[in-house]
Amino acid sequence: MTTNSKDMRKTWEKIADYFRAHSIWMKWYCTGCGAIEMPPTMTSRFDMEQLGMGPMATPRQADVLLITGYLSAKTLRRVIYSYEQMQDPKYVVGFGSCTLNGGIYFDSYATMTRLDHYLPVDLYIAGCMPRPEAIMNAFDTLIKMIEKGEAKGWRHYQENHDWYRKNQLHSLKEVYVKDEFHE
Amino acid sequence: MNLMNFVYAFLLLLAAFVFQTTLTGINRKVVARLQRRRGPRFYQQFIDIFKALSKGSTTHGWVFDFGVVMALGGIMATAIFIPFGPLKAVPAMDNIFIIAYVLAVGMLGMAMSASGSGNPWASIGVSRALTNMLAYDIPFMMVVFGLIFAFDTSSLSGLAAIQREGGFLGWHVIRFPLGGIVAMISLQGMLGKKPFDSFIAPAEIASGPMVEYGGRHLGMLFLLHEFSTFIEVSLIVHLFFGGGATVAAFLVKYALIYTFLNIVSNVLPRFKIDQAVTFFYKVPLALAVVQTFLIIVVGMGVA
Amino acid sequence: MNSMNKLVEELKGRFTLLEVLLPDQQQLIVDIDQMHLHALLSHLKATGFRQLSLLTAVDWIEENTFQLVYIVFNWDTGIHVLVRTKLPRDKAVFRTITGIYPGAQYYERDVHEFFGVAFEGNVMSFKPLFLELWDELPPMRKDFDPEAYSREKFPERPYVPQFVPKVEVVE
Amino acid sequence: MKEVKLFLGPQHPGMHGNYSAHMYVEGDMINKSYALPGMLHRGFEKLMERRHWMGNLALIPRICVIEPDPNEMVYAMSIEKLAGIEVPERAHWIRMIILELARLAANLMAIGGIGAPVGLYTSVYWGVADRDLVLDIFEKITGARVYHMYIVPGGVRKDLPEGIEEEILGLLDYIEARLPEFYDLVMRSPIFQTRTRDNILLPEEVVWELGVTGIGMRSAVNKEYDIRKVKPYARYDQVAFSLPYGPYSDAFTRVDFKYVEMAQSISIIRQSIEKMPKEGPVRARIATGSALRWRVPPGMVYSCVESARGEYGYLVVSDGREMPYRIAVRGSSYPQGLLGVEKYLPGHRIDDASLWMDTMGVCAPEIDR
Repeated sequence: MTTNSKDMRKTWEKIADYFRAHSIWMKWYCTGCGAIEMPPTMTSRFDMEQLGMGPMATPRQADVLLITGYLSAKTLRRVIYSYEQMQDPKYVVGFGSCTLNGGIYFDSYATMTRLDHYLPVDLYIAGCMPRPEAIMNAFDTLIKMIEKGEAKGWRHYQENHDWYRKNQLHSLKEVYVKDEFHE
Repeated sequence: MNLMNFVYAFLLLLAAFVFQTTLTGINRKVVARLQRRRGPRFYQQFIDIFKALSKGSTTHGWVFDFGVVMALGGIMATAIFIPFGPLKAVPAMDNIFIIAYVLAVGMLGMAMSASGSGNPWASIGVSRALTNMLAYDIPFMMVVFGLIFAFDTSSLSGLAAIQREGGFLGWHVIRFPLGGIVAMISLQGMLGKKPFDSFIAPAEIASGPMVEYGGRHLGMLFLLHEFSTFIEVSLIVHLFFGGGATVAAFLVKYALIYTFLNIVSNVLPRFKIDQAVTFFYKVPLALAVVQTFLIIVVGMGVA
Repeated sequence: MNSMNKLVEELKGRFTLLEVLLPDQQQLIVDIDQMHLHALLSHLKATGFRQLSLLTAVDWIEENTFQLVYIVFNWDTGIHVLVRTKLPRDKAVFRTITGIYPGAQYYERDVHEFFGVAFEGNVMSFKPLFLELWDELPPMRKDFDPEAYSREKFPERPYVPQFVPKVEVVE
Repeated sequence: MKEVKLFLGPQHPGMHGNYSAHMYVEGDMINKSYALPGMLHRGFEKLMERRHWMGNLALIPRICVIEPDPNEMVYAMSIEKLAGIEVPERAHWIRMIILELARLAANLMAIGGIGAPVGLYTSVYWGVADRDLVLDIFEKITGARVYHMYIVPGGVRKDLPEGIEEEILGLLDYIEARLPEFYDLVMRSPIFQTRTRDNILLPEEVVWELGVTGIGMRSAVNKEYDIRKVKPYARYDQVAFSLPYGPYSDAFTRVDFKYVEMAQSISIIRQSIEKMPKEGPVRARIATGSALRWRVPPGMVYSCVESARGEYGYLVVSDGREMPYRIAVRGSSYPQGLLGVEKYLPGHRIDDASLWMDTMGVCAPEIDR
């Protein structure tokens, strides 16, 4: 992501960013195995709520979209759909090596090999799968990024929408979901 | 009614908001301890609300937008009528009927807005919320009518003052224990706490009416929730727990009741909506009938 | 072991089996031609093999055939029977067994999607199930190359050595 | 009233995992429903044909994320059958301990997780946190929390670490002490009982029609139908355990049985630790040369184990080369997850849809593969 080294934000934006950083509601889209390490992160042992993070029921309410693992083409359509439903500012976190470079499924006909080709990823967490400690650490980094105004993926998506859309169409042929076909 | 009233009302509203939001934050911490974890900071709820208000949001038509504003306005207007302990912004207007009517404006606005989003989950949520309202309101209102009949007043502060005459034992929850139980159960329903939260059940209908709200709209909804919680808990404090001779007494009672309900709600699963209605029409309604009978015919606890 | 021998004898007596294998004490593999497969399965179901554990196919590309494998299970004796039959690869059409094992409906749809074997009589099986907007050969066929497909469809991340951050030595 | 189409999933909070059910709803009743799988499809069966026999070890546990060890076990069993490998005695017992710990972890997640569809979040918080303690044991034994790659063809990857037996026994005591608390919180709750008793029935005919296995089957057909009993693998024939079964399967019984199963798992682990040989090899030497060039004799074999949700099996075909020719996976929740959703979810209320998914044990990754 391109980031401006100089802080160009206005004062009220800085205040807003403070609030945004310390209250992150996540849309936890269980796209893959990484989802199994989310419950321990959320629940009593690691307790994500200390950081002010919590799960939300629908994409409209959420601030951060967690892509927890490999993405099949079928899921990617729905992920894009969910991402576009979210309200600005919004952030994307990619979990595990599958979102980074395809990971163990690099030669699979069904899964993506890199997520930032289709969605603006603010932060990647390496590992297969990332441990809860790594996830907590990553969220800490995300909070700092938002506070400093560096997590600008959503703006990048708006400005380079054509590029993203071109990539999405190349891989998916059709982005919007028509679910009736299989019934 | 003059300018001072409005300033006073505004300050009371602000106090109510700060108090209730802090209390919600503390309660999140209490619940976290129940669930064996540390929990968020106590001011987390403020950050959440301001964050939501700082975000952008999409509209789903003017009904959607107008409904939220109407709901928030209606609820805030109701909150003005609620006595804040001994303090009252608009004297002589703390009548239960007025509160019930103005409260309905807020509820309707909410229902209108949620249906205006066009999402089927929201419509299901709204219909469940209204069903739920019907279920808890009948036993609750029955008990309240009993009280009004017994003491010839429908003013909240009036009812509270009557209770305070007898000290601790004069509280209606002691004098009319059945009514007190009904009121507490109904309050659980009013607050939308488990087991009566099927209208926002995330696992069933994806948070129901709130499904399409995001950003500013959701922030307003959170504000609305804080105010309506304030109204509902205050109602019970005034009706059954002797109100407050001082602001501090009022707030302590309020906090204890709210925390108690919150803890109860976190060790219970939720009813399905039909089961909730059946439950309300079985246990609380029966208790309410008995209580009203005792008040009106026997006159027990009135003298 | 006794019940296994009895089963083998019985099946041999009733059906013309192409081949019988015993890979395991409680497992039996029988090969049968397409015509008699339904009769065999009905018989098995009537004699205690009430559960269809799996229906799948194997692509023997060198022989130019698909081999359908029906795995049925008898919970009382703990015997799995693998009923196999072969289909020509260029005319991969077979008849459904949903009349015998209703649970086969989705397995057939699965096999149709991944191998392109058509099951007559199971209308649902012609619809896609796992894949969406699939435009290539059925992916489980041996002549389908997933890596080439993946390369073409999903661009890979170019390897940039500078991307690896330099480790700072903390003193 | 108008019929509305609703989506339960893929990212509905009531759905576990990336799975979807389309429901046509009239009022609160579901009239029609269809499962939409495939969101987790990774093409495993194809990928396994492209990896070496030993290279597949990294791939197989990833098929089912909730309980990965049965995958490793069936894969190892299949290869051992095809290649005729004798597994050392101690390895059998270690495998049993691992499998039962995995079942324990999956069941803890399930009995805690049942709180999510009914709204009792406290039990979710407790259950997942207690499951984490099992994962700690796994980490000590295998070095990984979730995907262990520990059960390999010919035995297990390495011996148990020093003193792990006491830790396992300590954990079992802890879990045993915690179970009554869970029972009081969830099962004794009158509201939970009103929601689950006589609800979401699974009659015997349906079990046979769909091919449901595991707890669903045992609770409906009144027989102890469990692969561990019917065709014992490892050393399950040498430990004493009895599984719950009954003639009437509703949501409550199925959850209730999980508690009994957990008690049985605990007892099996205790017996295994007691009975297993204290010393000895844990891995048979299978190949003389490089493991990558290792070939498995040609043949076809189906092997299965009992996972927490039922019969879990692999059909392994080898043509004598360095890579498997074909591996087909039978996910245990395949029948109820696809045909079950289509045929038997209709007729329930939308309140119960997510409870249906939970108590039937629908696990998306093993269906999609």
